Amino acid sequence: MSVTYIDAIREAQEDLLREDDRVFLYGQDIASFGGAFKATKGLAEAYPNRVFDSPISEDAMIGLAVGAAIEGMRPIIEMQFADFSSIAFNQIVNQAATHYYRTGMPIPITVRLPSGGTPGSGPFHSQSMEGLYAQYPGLVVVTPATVSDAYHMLIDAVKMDDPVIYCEHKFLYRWLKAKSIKGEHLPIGQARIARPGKHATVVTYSAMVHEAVRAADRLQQDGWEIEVVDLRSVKPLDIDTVLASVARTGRLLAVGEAFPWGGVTAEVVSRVTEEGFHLLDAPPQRLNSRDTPVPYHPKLWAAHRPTPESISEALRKLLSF
Amino acid sequence: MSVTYIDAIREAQEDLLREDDRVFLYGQDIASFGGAFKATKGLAEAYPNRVFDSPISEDAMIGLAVGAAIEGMRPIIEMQFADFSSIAFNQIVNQAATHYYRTGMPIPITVRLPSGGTPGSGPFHSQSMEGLYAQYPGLVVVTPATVSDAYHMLIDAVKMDDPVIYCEHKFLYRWLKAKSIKGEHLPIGQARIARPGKHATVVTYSAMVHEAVRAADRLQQDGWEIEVVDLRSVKPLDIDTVLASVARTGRLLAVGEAFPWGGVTAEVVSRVTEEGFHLLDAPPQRLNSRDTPVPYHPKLWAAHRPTPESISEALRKLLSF
Amino acid sequence: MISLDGEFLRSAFRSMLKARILENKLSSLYKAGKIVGGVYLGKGQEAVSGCLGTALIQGKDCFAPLIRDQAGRTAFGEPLIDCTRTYLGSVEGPMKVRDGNIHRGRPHKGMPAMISHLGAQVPLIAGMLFAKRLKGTLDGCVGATCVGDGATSTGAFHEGLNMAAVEKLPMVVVIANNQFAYSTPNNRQFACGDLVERARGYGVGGYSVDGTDLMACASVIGEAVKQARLGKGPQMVVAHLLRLSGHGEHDDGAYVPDSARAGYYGRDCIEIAIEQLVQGGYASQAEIEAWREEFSEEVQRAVAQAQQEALPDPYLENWSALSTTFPYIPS
Amino acid sequence: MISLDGEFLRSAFRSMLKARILENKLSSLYKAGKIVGGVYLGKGQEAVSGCLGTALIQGKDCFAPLIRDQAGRTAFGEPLIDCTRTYLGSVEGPMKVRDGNIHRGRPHKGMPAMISHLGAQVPLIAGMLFAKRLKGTLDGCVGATCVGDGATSTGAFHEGLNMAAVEKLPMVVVIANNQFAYSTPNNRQFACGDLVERARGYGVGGYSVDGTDLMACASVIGEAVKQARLGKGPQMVVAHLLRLSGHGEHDDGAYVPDSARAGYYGRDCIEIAIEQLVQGGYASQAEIEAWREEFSEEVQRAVAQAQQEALPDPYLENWSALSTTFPYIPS
Ligand SMILES: Cc1ncc(C[n+]2csc(CCOP(=O)(O)OP(=O)(O)O)c2C)c(N)n1
Ligand SMILES: Cc1ncc(C[n+]2csc(CCOP(=O)(O)OP(=O)(O)O)c2C)c(N)n1
Ligand SMILES: [Mg+2]
Ligand SMILES: [Mg+2]
Repeated sequence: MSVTYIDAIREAQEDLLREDDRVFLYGQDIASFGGAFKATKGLAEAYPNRVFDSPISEDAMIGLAVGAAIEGMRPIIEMQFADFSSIAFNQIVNQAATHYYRTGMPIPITVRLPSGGTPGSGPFHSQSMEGLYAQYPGLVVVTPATVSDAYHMLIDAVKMDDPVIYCEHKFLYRWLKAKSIKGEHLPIGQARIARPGKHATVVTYSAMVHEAVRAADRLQQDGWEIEVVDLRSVKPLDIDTVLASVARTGRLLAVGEAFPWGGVTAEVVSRVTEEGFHLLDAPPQRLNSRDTPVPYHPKLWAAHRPTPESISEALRKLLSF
Repeated sequence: MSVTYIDAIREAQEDLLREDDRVFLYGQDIASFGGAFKATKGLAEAYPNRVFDSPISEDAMIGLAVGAAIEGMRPIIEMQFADFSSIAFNQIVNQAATHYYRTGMPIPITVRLPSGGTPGSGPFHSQSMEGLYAQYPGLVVVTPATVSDAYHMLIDAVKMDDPVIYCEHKFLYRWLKAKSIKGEHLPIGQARIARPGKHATVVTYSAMVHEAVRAADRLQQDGWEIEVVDLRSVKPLDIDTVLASVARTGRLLAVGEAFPWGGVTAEVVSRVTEEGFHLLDAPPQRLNSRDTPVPYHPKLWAAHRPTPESISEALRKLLSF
Repeated sequence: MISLDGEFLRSAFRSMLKARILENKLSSLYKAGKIVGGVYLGKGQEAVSGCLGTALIQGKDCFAPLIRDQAGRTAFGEPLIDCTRTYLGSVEGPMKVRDGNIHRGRPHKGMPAMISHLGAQVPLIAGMLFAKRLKGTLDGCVGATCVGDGATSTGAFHEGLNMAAVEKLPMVVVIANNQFAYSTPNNRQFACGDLVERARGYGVGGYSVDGTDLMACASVIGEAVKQARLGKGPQMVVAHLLRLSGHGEHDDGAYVPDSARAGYYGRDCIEIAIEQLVQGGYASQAEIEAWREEFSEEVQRAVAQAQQEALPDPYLENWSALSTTFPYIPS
Repeated sequence: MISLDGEFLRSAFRSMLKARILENKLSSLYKAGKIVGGVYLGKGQEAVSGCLGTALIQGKDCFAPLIRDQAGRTAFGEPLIDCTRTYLGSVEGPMKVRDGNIHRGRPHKGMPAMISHLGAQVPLIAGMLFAKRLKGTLDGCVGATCVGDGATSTGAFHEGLNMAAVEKLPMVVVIANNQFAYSTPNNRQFACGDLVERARGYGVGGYSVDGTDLMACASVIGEAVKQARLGKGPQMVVAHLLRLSGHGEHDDGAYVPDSARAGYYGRDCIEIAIEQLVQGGYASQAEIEAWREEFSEEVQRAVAQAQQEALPDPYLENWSALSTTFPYIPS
């Protein structure tokens, strides 16, 4: 028996609904239909007054969630695709994110963003928006890469008093399997060594953790031992774990699926060079997607985002310094 | 006789209206009232069918502009404050920015964002959003710091076939004066040495150029010669000029007024370390605003953003390595 | 329509008068350079706002005021000192001067602190009511918010009101159509006759009222609140009036044509209210004069108190936008 | 109401039939695994879409189709090959397969390429018309777009329609109320009776029509387009019908209750149209059969052609989201 990443997301929501009366789910097509990706399948039947179909009003969905949070609830909002959260951008960054600093009252909402590319999804169903939300003060941004992180980080996100942007990767939904859902439970704010190594460090998160591990496997055939750090949350960013890894390897490649300007990889490289310059034996490198919208056709898409091939290539270049 | 930064913005728009029939202005309170900051004063009288008051509909303002651009016009959209462009976020990043890549037809719109902090403006009238828009492919993001850049870059932005996010700093509006509006005309995409030096490089843009120059002046009293690079446009980012400066000085401090996670300073530091690691004699540093909403009270505000004091302090630390 | 209740009228009027006196003081302080940032007044809108605040039940209902709701805030129980502290920079204020002027609130007391983005409070109030339903405390509750004519053009207003209608929430939205949004007149803002014509399309109750007339406001807004309280779903009230100040105190409102100022809606709701109260025997001139004095002193005290309190100290400021510390281990 | 014009009905029907035949083919191709990504069909909505497209003037008007507008696209002159190339991955397609399925367009021919975000095309069409006015070419032009019942809940729809009304633009918005937004039924989407009740609040013309009835659609949509063309400002048409496919071909639409399928709007507009055409003497069965054959062949050819064309090559792709090169020196 194996369970998938999406099973973990579904189960976390079920456990939250069962254990905490303050939790409710609001989103498009999430009630009887169970959601575009079936992340809430069966939950409306089990909790009929706690799971709601929303009108197509992303801005109001977040506005409603913040209002409910003020009244003590812990809403989970499902965006149908991360890309549509652009409509809710104002409520997220200006209403939810500023509330604690402005009023002293934290806003415990969790916004689920089905993120990242899959073949044939195109420019508006493929975006990775973690680096945008992380720029705003007042938000926690998590990016689970494993089945047990998908579970535990969703549970912890909802328990947390602050607003959490929970970026779940669509590619991992059914592709990523594990023996059980509730594996290792690390706290939010702590990164994880996904694969130990000693010659270079890849810092990444979400689906790219798996691509990086595959790249590392390839390089191992040539005797290179690559360490892969899974950030788990991109804000806060666990720089200590990253620096400790770079201290061991002397080399850094930051990999992300988002667009190349700014974002997580720039933050990682900047933090490491600011705080751990002396640890570096070679110029730190970045690998992101290309600086165009995410193309629709699978052949273009595969060349738009980092792959085991392009990560391996970047690593070989890094190792050759 | 002296002219101000806002005079330059006004005059650029007047010149554009006069010289190009395709130009029109659309925004809240910009017609007979002349705009919240008077950037369009008198223009509706001179061009009565080319300057329009908009309903309070930021999303539709950009939607309308993109449609008009498809039909060959060159709209300039004034957001009343940059912060309200959060409402137009979707139309900017998904409609305008993707159009050229998707269809082959560029969208020549210019979005004017009155940006940055001023005393007493608070969390929603102070934001610096250049680093957000720069993350999306398909946008040019400019950040003029001088009177003549305010003029020429607005002219060039409107002439350019692609969408331009024109971030004008509210603090500079009336504070920044020059002898004439049409000084040096550098192309968009080329950075400028705002102040030459040899011991360290400050890379910055917009209002922070002036704070950095003041910091550099202070350090000069102790014999330090600090070079200040004004990026002028943050996307594209003229890495060649930055690298050439770092090659001369060996030290880099990137300064920005935006929130500290990611953004322009992270992109600058990452690009420099990726491409010019060997040029650096000390760990590159960043200085941004604090990671909270921009506080309302002037005393808090002054401690929230970088100042000549905090820039000097960061430079001294950098020079001590 | 509800029958006019003397106590209601007197309470509403007291909030109107107190707000006017406070705002006149804020205006002088602004002109004297004692306030940094903008000052936004509700002059001319007190009857609308005061009646709404008075119709709400403190400690039970919720209310998201907007920029011209000093009267409603006062009626809903916001102490004057919250206002003066916020405008005058006292760290004792509800927002610790991290936010200013009309952006203050007491969310735990049912009065959220507005963000600037117009329309954004509409879904927020809907959410507060939605939560009360889930908690089982919604019965007999109302949630109210005010917007201007300009704010009706926002997507947030539309999405929020439609969502409240779908959820059948007891929400009252008062649209103060003061004919201008900053400098922009109604004809550049919407193309229907009366904004109340929108109510039917949302499936909500609709009312149109003379916003300069206390009696009319008391009756119509009272009725709207009552219908919401009875579970009849969202109610939209459109109040017609004129903004009697500039957009903010930095603005002289020169773009408002003399004809509008001299027209019917140019009249001052406070003066009308005094006439109505006296003529209807609800209050005497002497009583009103006594209130005026009482409130002037109260305002004086609130200003003096705020002025003697500490300004913020950036070195003591807790520069944290999150309440959580990391790594986060749930308790 | 306009008098029914045989040529109009025949043209509209031909676009409906061609769209249906094409979409049936797309559905088979999807099921055979030949298409990557989603397939979204307009089954049941052809009368509405086809009449709109037919009422527009190619080369003069503009039209922003949405996800169920194959018939309108065809009527407005989009070649079938644009569709098959886009779905089948040919680089010769209008979007060079950088974007897919229903996201295609020919903006320079007055047909913008939709983004996914619902409602976003409403202000865009307004902008195209606004530009035409500024250029002096607006006279007698119309701009049209379609949205679903779900899209009416977006802020973009509201802001865009209101702006078009303020600007008095000749825009026609057709709302195809197919009773569901993906799986979400009308009662979770809006709370009014008929969405046409919204027209008055925007100050625009309003029409309600049976979307399964070609004659009714021709007459009502024709009239709306005519009014817009005459300069009467925006017009809103609400067409009532049922989506006869799943949301996309990945979806079996099991949530649509049998009663809806068996109900009045469950009827197929193509069948109704054939009856109407034949009974009204506008076309004979034989003619219709001939069209069916003609279109089937045309579809076959468009599919075959697209299938033999090159797939995209990432090494030849111009990975640039900007047309400008830097440093930028204006010419
Ligand atoms: C989304 C948004 N856009 C622009 C502004 C800037 N702004 C503040 S108040 C105002 C006018 C508001 O007009 P109205 O809603 O009629 O309220 P009134 O000031 O007349 O009471 C504007 C444009 C804003 N606060 N929010
Ligand atoms: C802003 C936005 N939110 C969510 C979606 C995802 N989505 C695509 S189609 C759809 C349902 C649309 O329903 P409706 O407008 O009624 O059109 P129909 O599919 O019924 O023709 C949804 C929710 C989207 N495209 N845009
Ligand atoms: Mg107003
Ligand atoms: Mg629908």
